[in-house]
Amino acid sequence: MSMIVSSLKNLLSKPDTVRYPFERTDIPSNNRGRVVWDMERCIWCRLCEKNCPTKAIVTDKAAKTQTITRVRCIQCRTCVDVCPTNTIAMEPVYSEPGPAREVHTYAVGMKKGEYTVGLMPLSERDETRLRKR
Amino acid sequence: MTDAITGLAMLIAVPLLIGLLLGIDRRLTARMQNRVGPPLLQPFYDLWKLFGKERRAVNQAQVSFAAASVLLQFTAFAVFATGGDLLVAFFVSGAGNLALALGAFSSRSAYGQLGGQRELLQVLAYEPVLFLVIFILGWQNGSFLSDAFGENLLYLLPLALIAMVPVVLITMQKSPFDIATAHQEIVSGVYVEYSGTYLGLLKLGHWFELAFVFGIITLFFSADDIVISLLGKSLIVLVFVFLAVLIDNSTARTTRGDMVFKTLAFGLGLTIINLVLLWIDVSGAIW
Amino acid sequence: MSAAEIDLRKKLERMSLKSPRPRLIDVIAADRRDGTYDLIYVFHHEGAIVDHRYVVNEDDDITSIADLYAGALCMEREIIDMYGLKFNGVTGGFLLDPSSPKNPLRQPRKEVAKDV
Amino acid sequence: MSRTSVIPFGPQHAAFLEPFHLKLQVEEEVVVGAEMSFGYNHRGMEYAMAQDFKRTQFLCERVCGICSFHHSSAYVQTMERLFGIEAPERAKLVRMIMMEAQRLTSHLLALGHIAETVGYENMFMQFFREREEVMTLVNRISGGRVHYSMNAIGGIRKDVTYEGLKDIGETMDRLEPRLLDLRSIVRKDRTLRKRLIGVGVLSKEAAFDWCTVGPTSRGSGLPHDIRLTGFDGYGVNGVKFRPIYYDEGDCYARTMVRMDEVIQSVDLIRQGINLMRDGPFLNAVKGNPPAADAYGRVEAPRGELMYWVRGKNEVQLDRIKLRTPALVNVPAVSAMIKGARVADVGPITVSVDPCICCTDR
Repeated sequence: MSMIVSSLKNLLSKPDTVRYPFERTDIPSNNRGRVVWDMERCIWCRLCEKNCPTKAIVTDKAAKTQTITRVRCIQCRTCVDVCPTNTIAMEPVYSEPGPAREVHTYAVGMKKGEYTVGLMPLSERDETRLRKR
Repeated sequence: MTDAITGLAMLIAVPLLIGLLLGIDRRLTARMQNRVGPPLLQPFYDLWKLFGKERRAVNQAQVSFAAASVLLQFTAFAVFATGGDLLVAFFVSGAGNLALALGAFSSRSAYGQLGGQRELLQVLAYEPVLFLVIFILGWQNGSFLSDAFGENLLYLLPLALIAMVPVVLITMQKSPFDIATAHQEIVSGVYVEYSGTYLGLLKLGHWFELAFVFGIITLFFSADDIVISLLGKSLIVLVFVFLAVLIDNSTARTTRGDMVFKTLAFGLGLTIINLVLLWIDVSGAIW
Repeated sequence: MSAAEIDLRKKLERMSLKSPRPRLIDVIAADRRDGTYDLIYVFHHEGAIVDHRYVVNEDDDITSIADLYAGALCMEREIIDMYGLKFNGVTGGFLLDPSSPKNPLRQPRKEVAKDV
Repeated sequence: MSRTSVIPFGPQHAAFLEPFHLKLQVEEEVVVGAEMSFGYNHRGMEYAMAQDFKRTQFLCERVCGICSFHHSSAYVQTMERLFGIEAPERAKLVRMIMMEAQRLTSHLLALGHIAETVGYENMFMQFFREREEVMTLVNRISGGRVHYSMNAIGGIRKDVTYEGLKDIGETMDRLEPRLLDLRSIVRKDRTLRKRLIGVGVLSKEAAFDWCTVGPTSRGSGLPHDIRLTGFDGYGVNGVKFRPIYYDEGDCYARTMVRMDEVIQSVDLIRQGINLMRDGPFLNAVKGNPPAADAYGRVEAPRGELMYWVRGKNEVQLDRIKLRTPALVNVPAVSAMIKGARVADVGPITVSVDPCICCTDR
């Protein structure tokens, strides 16, 4: 086959691309995406906090919260795998890039999928700024 | 009087049509590559965006050359559209290309230098062919004035029309002959040191240049009925765009020596054969 | 050139003359934490790894083997950057520039701040 | 007045995907001298990776995005040697399948990239269309397009299901005829051959001298391939494998090596699926790495990738050294580039598939 034939064949066939983001792309259901907690099930074993390779998760047993620093998460699925009670799940989405230095906090009593947005601890933000310089 | 009005209408309408043609070109290219491609009006959006950007130039000379390039190309097309002399239009358009090359040289950037040099080589490659085609058109027609073309020349000069293919490839900056604007080699060469409004100006100049070259192609066909005439002219142009896109999508870029040699051999060869055949049989009976 | 270095050079020359000629994989340096460094020349010879290990001092003038294997040049330059060792006739500046930290892989280094 | 002018290629250049700098001495579009500089992408990986051997498992995937799985396979293989254990056969075969899948993505990227540098946009798009098929496949299997995070020291973290294997097999069936089509185009296309044949010749001797590996050396007639030494699934009985090599040593030979290896990878993936048997997939390790050292090598898409690790009975490692294939392949460009035209600098550089993430680490 030559490229001319291939070009003409492509011209007559349906395009392979989609007009993302106006159209949906198919994301596999097991795509490693955003980490979410179902706080009703958490037994405060802190395994996710201990095993997270980037230390993105902070478990606060007293305040009954799980906090994740989104920019630190590398979506390796370790926390989901170690969780003994299936508290943690991963939503199959592609993570959006962004500069936000935010932490998301999941607390007992919140509805499923709900979280509060906070700022990264000051010490860490300073550290990042120092590193930048 | 009517001539002046049609000329004026052409001056406004044709650049818009060229923009649309480039949109079709991009859409076709995308479909041949199995992509959806941009909206049809993308070239206009691009131009609009460039004109909306900050004005920054490397030096003053560069700005003057950009302005000169767009003005000369516009003049060339205006001469053509208002029924002027084709030879004048040809040389003015050539001067526009020269201004583009000089603008690239003035920036003192290594890529600009290479781009400018390659632009001159392109001029060397396609202008003799274009000149000969214009000459053969004028010779056959008996006049070099663009509004004096009323006769159908297609069956007399088919080889000269085919000789225009590499010329269109070069002016449309299509592979295998997109030497001066080679993105992956010299980072779009002549355009590399331009940005924003001035880049937009150069792009507009390129539209006028295309308008002139496609104008020459439309001279090959003419009919008594104005509708058939216009349809035939647009068809030839569309066929040329389709061919250019197809060739663009099935070849790699050649090198500069190759471009000069192939364009000259192919273009000059065909036009000269056509000329010789005409000369042997002046009555046109064998056609 | 000290006796150890001459030995190194000779051994590597002999190594490079073997038939089939061994392919140089890498030149590895590692800090021994007492001012001396391991210098490991790793070859691929007849389907397996063959390595030659040397201990060099910080200020030794090590002979470059870039004339035996042109590809060794970049490996040596990297060692110069990372450990500050000296190779005859080779300059650093491969990965680091003059404003970068000096010899970043030398040990013992300051304790890395534990992540919170 | 000197006739030589200096043209800076990079650190940012349209033909390069990643930052590195080529200072070309040019006489009328002919290159008479070239100087290379690196380090624009240096992240201190060897330092960072020595901090915690468990976290390194995730960090080593981030050395390079195109051969991430090869990096993690090389790392876990080295650690397995260090701990003195061996991964179960099923894990080895999964690794082999995923490594070949990643070789597909990497080679198709390299092929598309080389088509792009010679101004062949359509061919670039065709290669990337097929690549996308593999990318979505590995996304379905592992959950990530680039970082598979499937490896663990002693095996793999999660088993591939029966449906997953079937999916891989079906995708390969879909892909193969299209890849064969592309190969016949690359073989025949006149303009492409014209641009690549005889350009950037690296002789067999020079290829050896510069210690080149992978398709760069196999394009110069040196048939070495680490897959022959039988690491991971390649050592399993029944996997048939023969290295592909061409003798010419020019850009076209390197391109054809990749083109043939793409077809070969499809075949190896099928062999892997056929050999797959049920069984354990992880021999977990306990404790810290002992104070010893070990080598681990895999054949990454660009060639032999070597890890050397020395432990010290702690969570930290004493030293971890990566010898990436790009570190030896990219400097060899300076041997190919003399006497080339400016127009050929792009194809020559890209034909070794320069991975600057790997070179700089």
